[in-house]
Amino acid sequence: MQLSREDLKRAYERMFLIRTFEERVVKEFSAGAIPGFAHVYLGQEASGVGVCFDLTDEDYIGSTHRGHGHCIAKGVEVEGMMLEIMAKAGGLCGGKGGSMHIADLKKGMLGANAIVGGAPPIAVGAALTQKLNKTGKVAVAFTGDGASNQGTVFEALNMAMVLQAPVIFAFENNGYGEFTAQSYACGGANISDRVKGFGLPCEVVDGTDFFAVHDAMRRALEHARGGQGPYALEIRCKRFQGHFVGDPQGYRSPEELAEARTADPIPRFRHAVTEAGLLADADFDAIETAVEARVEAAAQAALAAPMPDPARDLTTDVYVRYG
Amino acid sequence: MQLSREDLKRAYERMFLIRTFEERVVKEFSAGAIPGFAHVYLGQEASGVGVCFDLTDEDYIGSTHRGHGHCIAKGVEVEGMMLEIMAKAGGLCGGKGGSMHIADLKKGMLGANAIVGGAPPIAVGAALTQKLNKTGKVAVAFTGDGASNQGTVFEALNMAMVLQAPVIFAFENNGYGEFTAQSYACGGANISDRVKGFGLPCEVVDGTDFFAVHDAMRRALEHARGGQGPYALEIRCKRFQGHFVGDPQGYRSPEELAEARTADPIPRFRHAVTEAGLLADADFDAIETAVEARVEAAAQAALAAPMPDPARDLTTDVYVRYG
Amino acid sequence: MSKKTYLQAINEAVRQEMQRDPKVIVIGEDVAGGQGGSGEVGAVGGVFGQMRGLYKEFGPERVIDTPIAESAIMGAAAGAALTGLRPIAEIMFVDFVGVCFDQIYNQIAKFRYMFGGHAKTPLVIRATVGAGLRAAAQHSQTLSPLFTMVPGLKVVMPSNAYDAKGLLIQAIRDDDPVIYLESKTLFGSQAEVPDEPYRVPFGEANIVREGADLTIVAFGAMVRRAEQAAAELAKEGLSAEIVDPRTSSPLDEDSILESVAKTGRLVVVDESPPRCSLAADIAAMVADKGFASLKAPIRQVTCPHTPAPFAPTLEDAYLPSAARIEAAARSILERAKEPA
Amino acid sequence: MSKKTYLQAINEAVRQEMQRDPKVIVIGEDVAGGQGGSGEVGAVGGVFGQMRGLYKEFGPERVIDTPIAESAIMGAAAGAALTGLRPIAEIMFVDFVGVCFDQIYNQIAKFRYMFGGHAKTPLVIRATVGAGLRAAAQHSQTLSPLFTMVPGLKVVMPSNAYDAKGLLIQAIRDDDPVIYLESKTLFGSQAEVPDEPYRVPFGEANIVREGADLTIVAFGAMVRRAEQAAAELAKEGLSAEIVDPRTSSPLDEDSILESVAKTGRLVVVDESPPRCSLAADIAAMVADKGFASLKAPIRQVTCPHTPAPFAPTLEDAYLPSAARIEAAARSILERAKEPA
Ligand SMILES: Cc1ncc(C[n+]2csc(CCOP(=O)(O)OP(=O)(O)O)c2C)c(N)n1
Ligand SMILES: Cc1ncc(C[n+]2csc(CCOP(=O)(O)OP(=O)(O)O)c2C)c(N)n1
Ligand SMILES: [Mg+2]
Ligand SMILES: [Mg+2]
Repeated sequence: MQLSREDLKRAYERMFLIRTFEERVVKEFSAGAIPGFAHVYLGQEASGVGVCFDLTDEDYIGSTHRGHGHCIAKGVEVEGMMLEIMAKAGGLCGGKGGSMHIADLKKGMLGANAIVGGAPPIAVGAALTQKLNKTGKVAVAFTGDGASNQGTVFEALNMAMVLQAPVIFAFENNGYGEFTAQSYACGGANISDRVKGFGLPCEVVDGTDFFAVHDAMRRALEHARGGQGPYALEIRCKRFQGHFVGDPQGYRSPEELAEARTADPIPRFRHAVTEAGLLADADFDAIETAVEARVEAAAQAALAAPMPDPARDLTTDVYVRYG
Repeated sequence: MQLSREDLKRAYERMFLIRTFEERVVKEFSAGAIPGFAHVYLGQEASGVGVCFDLTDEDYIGSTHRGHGHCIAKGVEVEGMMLEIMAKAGGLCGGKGGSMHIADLKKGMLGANAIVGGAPPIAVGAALTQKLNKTGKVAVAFTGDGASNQGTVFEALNMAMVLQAPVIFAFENNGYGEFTAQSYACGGANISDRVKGFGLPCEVVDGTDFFAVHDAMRRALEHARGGQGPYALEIRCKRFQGHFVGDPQGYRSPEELAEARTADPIPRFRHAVTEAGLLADADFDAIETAVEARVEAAAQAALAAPMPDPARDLTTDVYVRYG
Repeated sequence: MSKKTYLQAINEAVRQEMQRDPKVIVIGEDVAGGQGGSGEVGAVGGVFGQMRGLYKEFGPERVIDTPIAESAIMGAAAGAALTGLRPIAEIMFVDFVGVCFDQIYNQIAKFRYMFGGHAKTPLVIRATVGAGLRAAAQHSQTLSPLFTMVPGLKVVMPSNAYDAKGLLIQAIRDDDPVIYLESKTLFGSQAEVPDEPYRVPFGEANIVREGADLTIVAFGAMVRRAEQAAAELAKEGLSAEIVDPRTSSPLDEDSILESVAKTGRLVVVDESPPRCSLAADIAAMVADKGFASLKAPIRQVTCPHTPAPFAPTLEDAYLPSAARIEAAARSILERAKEPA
Repeated sequence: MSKKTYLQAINEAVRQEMQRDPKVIVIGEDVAGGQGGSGEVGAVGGVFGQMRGLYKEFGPERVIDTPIAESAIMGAAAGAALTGLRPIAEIMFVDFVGVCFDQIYNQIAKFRYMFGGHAKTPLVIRATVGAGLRAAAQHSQTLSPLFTMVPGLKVVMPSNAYDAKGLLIQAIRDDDPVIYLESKTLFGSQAEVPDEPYRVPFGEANIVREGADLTIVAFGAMVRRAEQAAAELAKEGLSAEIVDPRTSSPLDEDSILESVAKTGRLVVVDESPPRCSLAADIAAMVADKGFASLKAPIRQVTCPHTPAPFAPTLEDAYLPSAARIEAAARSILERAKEPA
């Protein structure tokens, strides 16, 4: 369906913000400014943005270890994200969570999750709250193809179906779980057929096409908000980089890698929209310049910010009140 | 397909042995001679016997909390079983396991399992041994309809498919998981469709008809032994009694209970075989008399036998060698 | 005020809190019972009947029967708590925690810290614990150490009907995740239980019996056994003080240390195997902070380092008995007579 | 004999045992790597490379890559072990045990007892442990108490490359289930490691350093920190004895008690939060069996009762440091000067 010029700009801004942010994460990680592990979302921007585009701050998402893109798509501020990923006291989680636990509950972002398959059951719970309180809101469970083999995910699918919870399962099939191909790890023809076995409708969507993801998500939202229970999407996309920043990826042929990068959702969106004469190159250039400036500023601020102070911060935030 | 008279006798003997054994368990449990919990297999005899009929002692089965019937079907001696269930030192597990952990590895019985969904992953492992050692043997995972919702079971289905392990999943759908109906707890139209989503062939079988179960199992064995990977059966049967001995079953209407009892696999088998003129009533009567005498003797012996001695037995059998 | 059983106390606490606060929900397997069946729905109320009647009073939206899928149950409770509800989730037998431990110890317990204090996860996980029912290795564990070791959880072990109600109401109103362990063998035990709602605070031990010669620390179902042992010792003028901490996390260290400061001797009773147990935890705490007042070795009375056996003869020997507690006490009271 | 890293020692132990015994298999996520991919299969050998090269040498039947499904992995290992193989199953980070704990503690650990001694479950579960990589709350735990508390398991924590190889070979040849905990921060540490296979027996502590004034018990990655602390103390003539038990279950109680009998003072170091920890376990054991020789309180040096934080500043303060071990030691050595 037709989006307004403002919506088109917002969609591009979100996708380009993820792209720019993640490229900066790669740069800063390689420079040693980001501790721990970093799993970036490069190549999957259309998936997260398409899924979250029509969600409000009162709708919830559960994320994965690859959560930066989901955060940005859900409207989390990159400034607080960059601070958190760089382990700074001013970060979204005070530097206690980092990339793998980044969360922003005010924005309906229930957290990245470093346990594969950890989030879907939690999303079911967030959806039960919506059902009980009759808010008409939903919960989305982002889940990878590798995670789609974890028992907790099947339990969540079944539980959502049995309790008719307004959950939308967004399976992001980027072809790999760590260093193993989805074709090896998933029994059955594909993820969507397994999901359908639980009684949920499940659409297979081209995750490199923002419009395809967004349209499918509109149907999913109509279904879930309409009280018809859970819905699922198998979103096929490409992982441009390795599993983590620094992964040599010997398990992928140079041809496959090159081919993957050709399916880039961002130029694809820009091309389609300019072709259709809906936005001009100038519009896109303006967005890109603004986004680049914003990410640059966020990175500079984060680099300069202080880390938490053990004396003050180490043992706080474990309990609301202990005893 | 046509079974020999000896096979028909063996099939009936096994089913009637389960029936007689379980009725005695109910009696002794109610009389206080059996400690703990007892989940009986009454009504499901054709399922266990049909599945295990062509298995050897070198084929393995993983069982459930409702395991007596599986044991007997697999050829485990009822004498050792009765001793174990009555917590006697001479029992199959020295009185340490009881009804919920009864096992006989020499007979390829990997144990009842008091954790719902505990056995299927273990059966996959037993099947991997067969695959690696090229024995041509299989492992069977008995799983209830309620258990079919446990994440571990889905993981086992997927793992078996991915590793092409010779596992046969025998889903015994008796309509209830504890006090909740399968129709409520299982998302999707039925168990078999969920299973098929993982790429396994899955047949729906009438579990009150020994011949139907046995025929389906022959196809399953041909498939698995032929190196074509796992296979599944959804065996529809009736739970004659409550979840455990003593369950008042207010959640089942008198009509449903009465109707369930009409689908009795044992008279059905006897009727079909006599009608076909394959065995005479005298043959059946002889089997029944012998079985009743055997169970009586097993019960008497077990009642008279001593329980284990804490001083000697409490702390043994934890490790092969500690330190 | 009237005599009620531990089971009734639990049921009353949940009912009254559900009446008071619409955000409180119950979720688990057969907490209603009968869903999809041809008979009555809601007659069961859990395998031990702790939730009996709640389905009829509060309906399917607030008393939620689930498939057999503990990870999804715990995850659903976690997500519901993060988004504003106050779930009471059931693990029928605590032994089943192995299939859902991740949601408890990596998710529920850690949200608040991982998210820098920006999350609240107010939920209660109820589970039945303890041996004695001849339920064998996978239905007889207590596992209190498993939860006590996890930062972010609070762990409650009521030893009587009065505490059962007051501690459960506190647990439901608490803004942190609470593990509430119900001793199966105490369900029938009676006590005076006020009809109105009341709270028993966490981290405040109950001095069950005062004494001068020795301190016995015990939790849950072990408290009565400690009382029996104390009664035996009293016959010979040996006076044991019994401390029931009520909650293992937070732990009322002060009450334990004060008692040991008075008696100089300590026996800790724990319904678990010995290694890394609650008995070890408390003994070690006293061996550090209470060392100066110790006159004798600290004895631990626990189950042996084995799974729970099925046979009654073995199970009776498996659990800490009044006799074993008494013997442990004597073994260090003798020392009183030895020259220092 | 040549210098090898802890990582190489692990790899060599598995390779040599697989060469010796065709029943030994490796199963886990990406233990080969590249299955189904367009590139090379078997190049990865586990996220830290512990299994590198094994796939190429032993093939897909014995080096088995699995879907991400730890319960199925552990269950498969359990079933394979029950039926005659000797699986080495990997949990990439020990933190993931929460999704498969049932198979470990209710199944694998209990088969032998539940089945009256008629079952044998010879398998090894390898898992990486410890903080220090800035991997935050769900990738930094050690969880040694979680396994040590379980009857039926043996728990191994190598502190150096020599022990890493010898203990792993023992684990693979052992007829009981063994949890083998690899300290991530030790992978690069080197030692003289014989080229031929050898075993380091379980339950035999290593006296890393002899001393007279104080005993420090430490496991795995904490041993080096204890050594640093001891070196500092030595500068002032305070001599610490360091006991590395190597395995927490079975535990070499005698070596610990002998050392404390000599020194009269004990500090236990543990890479876990304090409650029901291995530090508490050992302190409590000594407060009972070694009480007579104690001259001072038993100190525990552990992580705080919090999840592992992400920020380096916090994580560095989270782990027991040489400085904290030293301070704990001083706090009880001072006592030496006090009047008794
Ligand atoms: C329970 C658990 N098992 C294993 C891991 C290690 N791990 C982290 S990410 C990952 C791959 C996940 O693949 P997928 O779900 O496809 O997500 P993607 O990385 O492709 O976004 C694995 C195995 C983990 N974090 N948690
Ligand atoms: C992990 C786990 N959750 C719950 C239970 C309690 N429980 C024992 S049997 C049972 C019902 C199983 O139903 P089904 O699989 O259909 O087997 P059936 O009893 O019908 O043979 C339940 C919920 C358990 N033993 N283990
Ligand atoms: Mg993927
Ligand atoms: Mg059933």
